[in-house]
Amino acid sequence: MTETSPLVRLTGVRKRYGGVRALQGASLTAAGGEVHGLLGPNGSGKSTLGKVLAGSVRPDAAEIEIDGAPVRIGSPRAAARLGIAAVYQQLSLIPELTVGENLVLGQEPGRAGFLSDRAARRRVGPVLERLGPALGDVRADQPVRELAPGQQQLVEIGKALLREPRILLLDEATASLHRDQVAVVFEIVRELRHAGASILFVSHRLDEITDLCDRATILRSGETVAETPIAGVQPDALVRLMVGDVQAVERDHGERPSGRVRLEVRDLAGGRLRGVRMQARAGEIVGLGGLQGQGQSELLLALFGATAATGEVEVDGAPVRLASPRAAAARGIALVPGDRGTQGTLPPRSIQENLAIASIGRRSRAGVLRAAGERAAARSMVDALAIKLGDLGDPVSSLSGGNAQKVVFGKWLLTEPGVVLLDDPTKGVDVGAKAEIYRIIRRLADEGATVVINSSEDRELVTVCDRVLVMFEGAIHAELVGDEITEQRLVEAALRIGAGSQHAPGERTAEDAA
Amino acid sequence: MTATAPPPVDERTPIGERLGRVRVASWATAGLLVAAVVLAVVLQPGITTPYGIASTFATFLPLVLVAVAQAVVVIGGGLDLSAGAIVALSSVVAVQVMQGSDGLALVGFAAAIGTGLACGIVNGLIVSRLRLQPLIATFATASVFSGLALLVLPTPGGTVPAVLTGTFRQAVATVPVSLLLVVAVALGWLVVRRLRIMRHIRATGGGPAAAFASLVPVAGAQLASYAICGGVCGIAAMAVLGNAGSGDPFIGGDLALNSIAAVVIGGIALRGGIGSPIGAIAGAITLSLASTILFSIGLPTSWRALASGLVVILALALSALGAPRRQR
Amino acid sequence: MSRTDLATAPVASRAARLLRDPVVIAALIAVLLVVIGGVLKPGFAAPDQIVNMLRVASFLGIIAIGQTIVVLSGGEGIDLSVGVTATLAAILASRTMNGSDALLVPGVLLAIGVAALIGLTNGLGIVLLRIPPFVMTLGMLGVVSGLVLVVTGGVADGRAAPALVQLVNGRDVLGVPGILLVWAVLAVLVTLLLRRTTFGAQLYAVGSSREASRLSGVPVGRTLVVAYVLCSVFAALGGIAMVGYSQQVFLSLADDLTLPSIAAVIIGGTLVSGGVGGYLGSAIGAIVLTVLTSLLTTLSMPEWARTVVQGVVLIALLAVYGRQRRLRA
Amino acid sequence: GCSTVSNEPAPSGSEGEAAGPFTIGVSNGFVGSEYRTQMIADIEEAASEYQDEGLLEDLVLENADTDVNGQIQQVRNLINAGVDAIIVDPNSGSALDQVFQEATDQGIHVFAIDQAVTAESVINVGIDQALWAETSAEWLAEQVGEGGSIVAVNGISGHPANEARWGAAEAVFEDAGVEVLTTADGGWDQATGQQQMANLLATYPDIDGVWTQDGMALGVLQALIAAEKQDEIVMSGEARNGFLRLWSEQGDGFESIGVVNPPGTGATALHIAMAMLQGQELDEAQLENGHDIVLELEEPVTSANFDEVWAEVEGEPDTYVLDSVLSRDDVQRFFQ
Ligand SMILES: Nc1ncnc2c1ncn2[C@@H]1O[C@H](COP(=O)(O)OP(=O)(O)OP(=O)(O)O)[C@@H](O)[C@H]1O
Ligand SMILES: Nc1ncnc2c1ncn2[C@@H]1O[C@H](COP(=O)(O)OP(=O)(O)OP(=O)(O)O)[C@@H](O)[C@H]1O
Ligand SMILES: [Mg+2]
Ligand SMILES: [Mg+2]
Repeated sequence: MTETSPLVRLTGVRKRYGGVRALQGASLTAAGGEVHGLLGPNGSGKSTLGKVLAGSVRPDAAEIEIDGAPVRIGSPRAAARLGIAAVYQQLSLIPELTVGENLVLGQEPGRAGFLSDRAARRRVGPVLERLGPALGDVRADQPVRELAPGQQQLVEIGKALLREPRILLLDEATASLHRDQVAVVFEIVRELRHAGASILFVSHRLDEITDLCDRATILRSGETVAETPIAGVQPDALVRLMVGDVQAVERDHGERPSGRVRLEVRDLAGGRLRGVRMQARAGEIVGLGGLQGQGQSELLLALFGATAATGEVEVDGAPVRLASPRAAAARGIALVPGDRGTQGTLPPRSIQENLAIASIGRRSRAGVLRAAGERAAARSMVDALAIKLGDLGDPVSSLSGGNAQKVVFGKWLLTEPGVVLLDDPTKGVDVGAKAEIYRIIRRLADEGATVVINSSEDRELVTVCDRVLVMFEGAIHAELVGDEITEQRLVEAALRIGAGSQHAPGERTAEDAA
Repeated sequence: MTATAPPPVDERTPIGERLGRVRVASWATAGLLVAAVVLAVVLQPGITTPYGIASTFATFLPLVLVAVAQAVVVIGGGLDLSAGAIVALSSVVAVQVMQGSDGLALVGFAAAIGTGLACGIVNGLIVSRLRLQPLIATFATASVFSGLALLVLPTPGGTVPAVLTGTFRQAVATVPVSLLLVVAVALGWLVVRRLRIMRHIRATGGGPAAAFASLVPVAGAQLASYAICGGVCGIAAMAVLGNAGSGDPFIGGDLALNSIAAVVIGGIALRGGIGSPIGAIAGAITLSLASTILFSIGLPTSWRALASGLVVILALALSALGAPRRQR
Repeated sequence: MSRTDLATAPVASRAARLLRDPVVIAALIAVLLVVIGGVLKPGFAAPDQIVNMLRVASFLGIIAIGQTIVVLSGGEGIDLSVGVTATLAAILASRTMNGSDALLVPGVLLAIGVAALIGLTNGLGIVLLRIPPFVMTLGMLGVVSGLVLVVTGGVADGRAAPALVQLVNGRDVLGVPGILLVWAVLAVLVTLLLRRTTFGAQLYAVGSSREASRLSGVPVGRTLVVAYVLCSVFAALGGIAMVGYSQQVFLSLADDLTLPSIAAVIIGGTLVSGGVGGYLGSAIGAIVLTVLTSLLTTLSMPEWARTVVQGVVLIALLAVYGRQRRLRA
Repeated sequence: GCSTVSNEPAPSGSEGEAAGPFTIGVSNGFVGSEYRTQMIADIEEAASEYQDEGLLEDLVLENADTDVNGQIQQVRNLINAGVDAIIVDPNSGSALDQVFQEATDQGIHVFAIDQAVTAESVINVGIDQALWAETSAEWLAEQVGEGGSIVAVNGISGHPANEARWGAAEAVFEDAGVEVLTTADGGWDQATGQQQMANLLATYPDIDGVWTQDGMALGVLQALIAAEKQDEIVMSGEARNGFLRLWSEQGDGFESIGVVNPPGTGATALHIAMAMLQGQELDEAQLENGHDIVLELEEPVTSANFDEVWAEVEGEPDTYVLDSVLSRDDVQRFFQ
């Protein structure tokens, strides 16, 4: 270690939200020219610590030094003056403004209080160009709301880059990005590191951590429990530091499920979907693979009646009308949606209510609820899924990401569904909770349910699926079964189809018949 | 990979493409405006005479101004139910200051704008610093402002300098001043929209939390939006005085709700972040013409209010339907 | 320091939490206002005057039931047409009963039926046409006040049935007016409706997040429509109660109760963003507003000062706890 | 160059007035009251005579709830519609002066009813509000006697009619040595008046009388009855059927006064307008302040004539306001 002081030093950071102690004396030290991983299970305080540094959370106590000098960071603007830029876990884009306007938001060039469009264009040009390979065909004057989630995430990153930060916080900024997009971001981060910046990197994807980070700080329950260099440390060791001993979920394909056909889909079209045909059996876990944005989420939403689509869907041999989620739920279909915050939970309502809402009809007579029944049902799910919570009456927004996700699972388990649709169910979930969620998925299948799962992580598909359908441009173009499912094969399948896109897609027939 | 062409950031978007992206709301707003103008002219030929044009625009000007003021607040994600009370207070202050003297007209103008600005700043501070819900906060301040108006001018009266009322009724080379003023308001907006603070106001309306995280001075933007609204209401107060020729503490009771209706007809979403005061001007004119049209078709009086309610709800529905929806 | 003390002392912390509960604060403020009034003008805190203020608060309180439901339903839920709906209902009811007890029930049913249609229109406009509630109900405000003129031809005739008058103005139930009992029963029923029925659970769900509710199989559209129908129906009941008070109906009977009904809901701690709150707070909010108006009447202040004080007090009330979340947490 | 924009005065405007048939416009900025409804109905009835005779081509009504600004638009609409005279119940006593000026500049006769306006080109037609108030105030002062104490339930503070009335009444009470404990605004609204009175009764238990204005007397009486004080506390009343009915139901101990503020002034103004359009000139000597036609008060309703009056109007609905309209011949006395 040299004598020079580190670029960032946070010590004794404390923050309480009501009764929740988000941080209790956490610390972090990062040098310039370093990518510093910030690891820890869900709810360990990573985001809160990052927000304290970025000025958007007021800590109850904290000592912050930048370049060895103690500072107070009273607001995001104060942080910006210190050269700190942040990409938060939650996007902070204004949907109505254009990509260009969002990029320069809060730092619009201009004179005497007036904006200069030309100067703004000059500033955003290089950033868009830099992100171009990942961003694809996005123009500066396009409203941000027209962009896909991954593209929006990249704009958010661009916004931070535009500030030419000395200290950059990336809080799960890669969670909604696909492999090739991540590669572009990593390249940029490495350049920043080379230029002497310090990058704080939060991710639940261990391979990203080992790939990119130089050192890492590990948080548990709001406290810093370790600081370690990354090179030479086994991933298992990192996991143990984070969550203690996790019983890794092993891939277990066993025999092919041979239950009867439970879900039958023919010519499903609408939105991005262009004629999906598939079948799934009781007890089977079917994955949806392919490049991101090929219609996987749309397929799940359409099967759940949440978006308009045409085609035939049968459950247990009887046709299903894709009228509404309500109708789908009545037929024993459940969907754990991709965006937990806006689609999965009722943030201000209690955990109990969130667990109960989908199965409410089962516990009521003539519209009157049985309160005791509801509590018991919620309790049973908390126990079955090992949800960590203070009180069933606490708002669901007080839970960490992984536990909130389990609540969404629990809500649907209470309906005893026959077909379970999962859209990226472990996005932003820590390794420990992830393993539990995999076990839940397995158990569901073992109990006879059909599970269809979309994931942004290939490893997830490898771990849990009996069969993977690879999607391309709204249709199913390849199928991997049993031991064929490897990360390598998944990537190949996705790319091979992608490369072959010059051919009329109609030439390829669906190879999905079981 | 790097073969992907860089986005065409340095070029201006082709005009055709821009037109293609004009929002439906603009078409709904424009369609309503055109329909209203045509109907009004056909049914009430009197309004095409020089006096008709001058008096029509003179009548519209206060609502046009308040609608523009309201639009700024609404775009910023707020709402100002006190706009009418601000107009009343500013107008009575101006009347008291001017005392009917031509020489004091400019001072009166400054007093009206100053009063409006002060009211706007009070609203802005309450909403941005006390963080009260705008609807109810401005309902409360409306009560305060109208009480103060009653204090400043306990009973209607006082005269407005002749230079004001006179100018308001004049024409410059056959174009009525009132029409010129409406055009000036629109042109004024074209300048104001270039202000950085307007971008911040729009961003705040589009998503306060996101804007705050993006280093937008959210509280400042909210404060500014209410302050601008108040200041413009002060100008509207002078237009009201130009019309009225005298002060009245109860003037402008309908302005707040009418301005909100005008804003919606103008394609501005009440949830903020979307739209332009130009739409609000169109909305204000449409709304004002609607009452002229209903008057001209000669419905029995007891049906007039119902018809007017139906017309307004229809116009609101059309505009709201046409307005872009924020996707969640 | 004091924070940790609170955390370690459960009793103190429970008390502290209670003191942060908007309902409790509103109730304390109501009591405080009565006490202030009583000190300044002895008659103000007399039982008779308290009963009298509660009686007047009941009209607003009943209308605020519906407003609470609509605000809870989220999506910027609000009903600006409750005042005129109450007036129209009062006019229809009193015209039908026209001073006869026998026609009381038909009058009430007719009023409720028409109000339900108004609410249904509001709800369908909001759900099917996706018109924002503020705009839809602002338009409806115009339409219903037009309807009032069409129905009455500008002359609202008809009188309240004696039984209705007795219910509101009499003091038959343990010395208090029957309308207070009715209000209390309605308050209990509504609270049960919100907390113990599927409708209530779904209403809170829809108010918290439309999308998550839809994806949880909640009938979002139906819940919203029912919310707006209920709102108009309670407005009608409030209007009918008010004719019992004034005995004769007139064209602008309850028009001015709209904004106070919203204020009552917000003072009562229901979040404007929806999904959080309850009726008890709104009921206390209605009482606070009524007591405040009465207090300002009885203090000999010039009218301008009353108006100013009314506004300032409302802001102060809301500033105590009605503040929105901080952006910097 | 600048020029004031105005239409040429209509040919029928200044000279040769006898041309006809004429068009008369009515602007009423408030429809939420039965008083205004009756006023409009009276005007329509009077107009129908002239229409039958072919003297009046059209009666154009601008009748809607609106603010001052909206009423300015109403008047401008009437001007643009080419009317020959405008009868207006103004929302403001002064803030419509400019638009009235625009009308009279174009040769349109303007008549203000119910509420006098300051524009000198406008003919105000109506009762003397101060006298109206004095009449009931004097009666009340006599009832409570010197040293008595009263409260007042007024209309809307700052509203000109309210100020004129209360100013006059207050002076009467002062002269008579009656103490006014407080005033409250009832907004000319029955239910509000009732609530305010209930509040006042609670905090001023020892009052001898209540002075109130029309529209609220019924509410005040109901509050008194609810407190069972209708026989102890004297109140000034109103000449409306709802109040008179309740009065008729009270025992002999109850006394009150109802001074008539007739909605029929609108119809009276129409007769005057028609006469002027037909070329008659007003007699300056009959005008007060140069432009006010002051109508005499009708005999107030008191215990002395109550039975007689009540017998006459009993059949009307509760919202009926005791009325009087001058006839075509009656108005001749204002002309040369
Ligand atoms: N605004 C808030 N209100 C209440 N509690 C909160 C709030 N924000 C965070 N918390 C709580 O603080 C704790 C730390 O949360 P934080 O978001 O920092 O965790 P994290 O490590 O980023 O988790 P994840 O990996 O799930 O993103 C959690 O228990 C969380 O529930
Ligand atoms: N809800 C909000 N709406 C708008 N701006 C906000 C909000 N919350 C915070 N801000 C911005 O962040 C700044 C700091 O907020 P904060 O609430 O911490 O200030 P404060 O002065 O401590 O307020 P208070 O004393 O009311 O708690 C504010 O001045 C404002 O610029
Ligand atoms: Mg986090
Ligand atoms: Mg603070």
